[in-house]
Amino acid sequence: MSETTFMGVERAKIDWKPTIDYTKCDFCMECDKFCPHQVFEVHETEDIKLVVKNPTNCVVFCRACSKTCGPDAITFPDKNATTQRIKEIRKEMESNG
Amino acid sequence: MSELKVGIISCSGEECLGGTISRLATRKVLEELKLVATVTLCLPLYLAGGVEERDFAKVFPTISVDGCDKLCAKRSTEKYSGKINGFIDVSKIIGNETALNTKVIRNKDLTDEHLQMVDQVASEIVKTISNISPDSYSGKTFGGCGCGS
Amino acid sequence: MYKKVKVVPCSGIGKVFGLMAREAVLKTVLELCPEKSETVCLAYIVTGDIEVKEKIEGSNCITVDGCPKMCAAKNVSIAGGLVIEKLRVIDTVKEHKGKKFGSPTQLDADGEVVISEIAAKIAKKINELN
Amino acid sequence: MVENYAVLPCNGLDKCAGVISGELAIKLCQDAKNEIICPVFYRIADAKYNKIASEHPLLVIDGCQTKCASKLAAEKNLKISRKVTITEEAKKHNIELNRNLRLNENENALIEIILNGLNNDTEKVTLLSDESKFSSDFEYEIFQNGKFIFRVPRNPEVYFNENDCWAYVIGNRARIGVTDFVQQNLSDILYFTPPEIGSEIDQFGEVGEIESSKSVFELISPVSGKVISINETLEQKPELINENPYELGWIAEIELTDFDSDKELLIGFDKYFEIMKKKTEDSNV
Repeated sequence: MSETTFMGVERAKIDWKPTIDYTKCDFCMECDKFCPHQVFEVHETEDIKLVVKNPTNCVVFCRACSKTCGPDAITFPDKNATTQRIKEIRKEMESNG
Repeated sequence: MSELKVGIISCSGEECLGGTISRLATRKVLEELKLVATVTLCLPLYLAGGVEERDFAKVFPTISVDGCDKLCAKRSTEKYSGKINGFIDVSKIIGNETALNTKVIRNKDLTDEHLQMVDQVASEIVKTISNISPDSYSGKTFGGCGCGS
Repeated sequence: MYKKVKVVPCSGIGKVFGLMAREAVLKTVLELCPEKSETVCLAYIVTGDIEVKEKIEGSNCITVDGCPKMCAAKNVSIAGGLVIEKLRVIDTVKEHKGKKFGSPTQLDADGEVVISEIAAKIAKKINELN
Repeated sequence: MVENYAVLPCNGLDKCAGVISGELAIKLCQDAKNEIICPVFYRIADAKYNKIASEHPLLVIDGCQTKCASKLAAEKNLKISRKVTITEEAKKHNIELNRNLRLNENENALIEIILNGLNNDTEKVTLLSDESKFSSDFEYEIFQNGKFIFRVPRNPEVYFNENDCWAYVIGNRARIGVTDFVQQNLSDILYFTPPEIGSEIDQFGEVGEIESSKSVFELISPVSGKVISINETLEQKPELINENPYELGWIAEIELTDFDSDKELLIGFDKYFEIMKKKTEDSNV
């Protein structure tokens, strides 16, 4: 159910997704339980039990999953940089007609 | 048919066993059987004037499920939303004596026997839904809200 | 003859809070105060049938609503009941942040904890009356 | 507490009471979050203080019965929310003011008494949100999914981001909140964590949190600016967000810093209505 665009920009062009720091992650899976958009995927039988499976499902500017993370293992890109980037892409789109 | 929705309005009465069975059977249809897109309408909210519940029952086919022959859910649905498209009287299915048993049971104390009654009533609800005439659906879309869809 | 206090839950079917109201009331009238209280079907109250009217009119009533829409409280007072206490499940739920209480069909262990607290509040009110 | 007021003292320099008014104003602005208006500079520089005065309730401090500060406020068409007259206060508390212009024990004591009085009076402090400014006669467009009703206000002053938050913009202020999509998804909202008053928020920064037994939703601010007020009623009655997230259920008010730029990444009714509809169909609330 991912939205294909965000603010008129193709979602795939926007770098916004959680990044898991595996040196901190304890695989409690709280983030996965929280996120309704199936951004994460659980691999029970593997060493790395949690991966960011669908980065483009992640709602741009949403950071809510990181709040559920006890060990603080989830980070997001810089919001202002992302905002700027979206504006730039929109300008490019405009000038390309 | 996936677009079609049916409302179920159940009595949930607390004074006798029939209410408990109605409620559980309705939830069962909604949660487990999922044969059609069913929507449970909240009877108390419906009675208190909830616009969402009343409008739904006016637009979509709706059936009632009552625990005893007082048929409170059926009567109130007819009163506020017009005709209903089917009704179930649980006391007719599990027997008057059982349904009117005033020794109401809390959910945690339900026995296998009770759960069988729930199954029986749930399949009756499904049967009632499948008997709804296709005409009841015609023209029943949410175009009337002015949104232009 | 002493008239039993009527304890009326909303029993809303769409959310766990409705089931919690219902279970808290059943616990009160079946286990905690069977001598002093009884429940009445909300849907029956609304029909306005003479039998139920006689039961409710002028009687002390305690309503237990799942959500802030207060369906039970509204309907009981319209029917002429003297609502001496309006309880809301969510008020007790708020004291249990982050817990899961179950579904509209079945309560979890934490749901049972909360309904016991609500039942205790109802019972306290009933016992204060006499 | 007296907070978020614009404080206009007479600041008269030739009478003790005038000097006290100046000192009281300085105290109010140094120790609490109030903004001072210099009466002298106001006469020649409207722009600077008109902005402050339009955004804050006004506290006027007159030294004596000539009431120069009140007159100045009237001249500038300002609505006075609270008023203090130093000579009246002195009389009320039986304090005799000295004749020279230096503040001594008596004068300082009077300042403390007045400050305490102002700070203990909580009644008018919440006057920060100018209700009349944000009228709530929205015209809604509605759609239904199952039995659930979703509304979106049509008013052109209401902007949305794609994170389901709205901003109702009047002048350099915005009221913000969540849309029906959020409240229907969360169901009964039980907790409200407001943003901190005075905090600076970036566009798309977090601006509070609401929580039901189903989930938590972090508000993503449609606009950048400073939080100047929150909807305190929600702390007791978060269910107002379920009742109507656009009117009684508003979350906070923001003093805008760069709305022209924010606007580039906001959408109006037409677009948001379509987006919300699609989201609703996808998520099957």
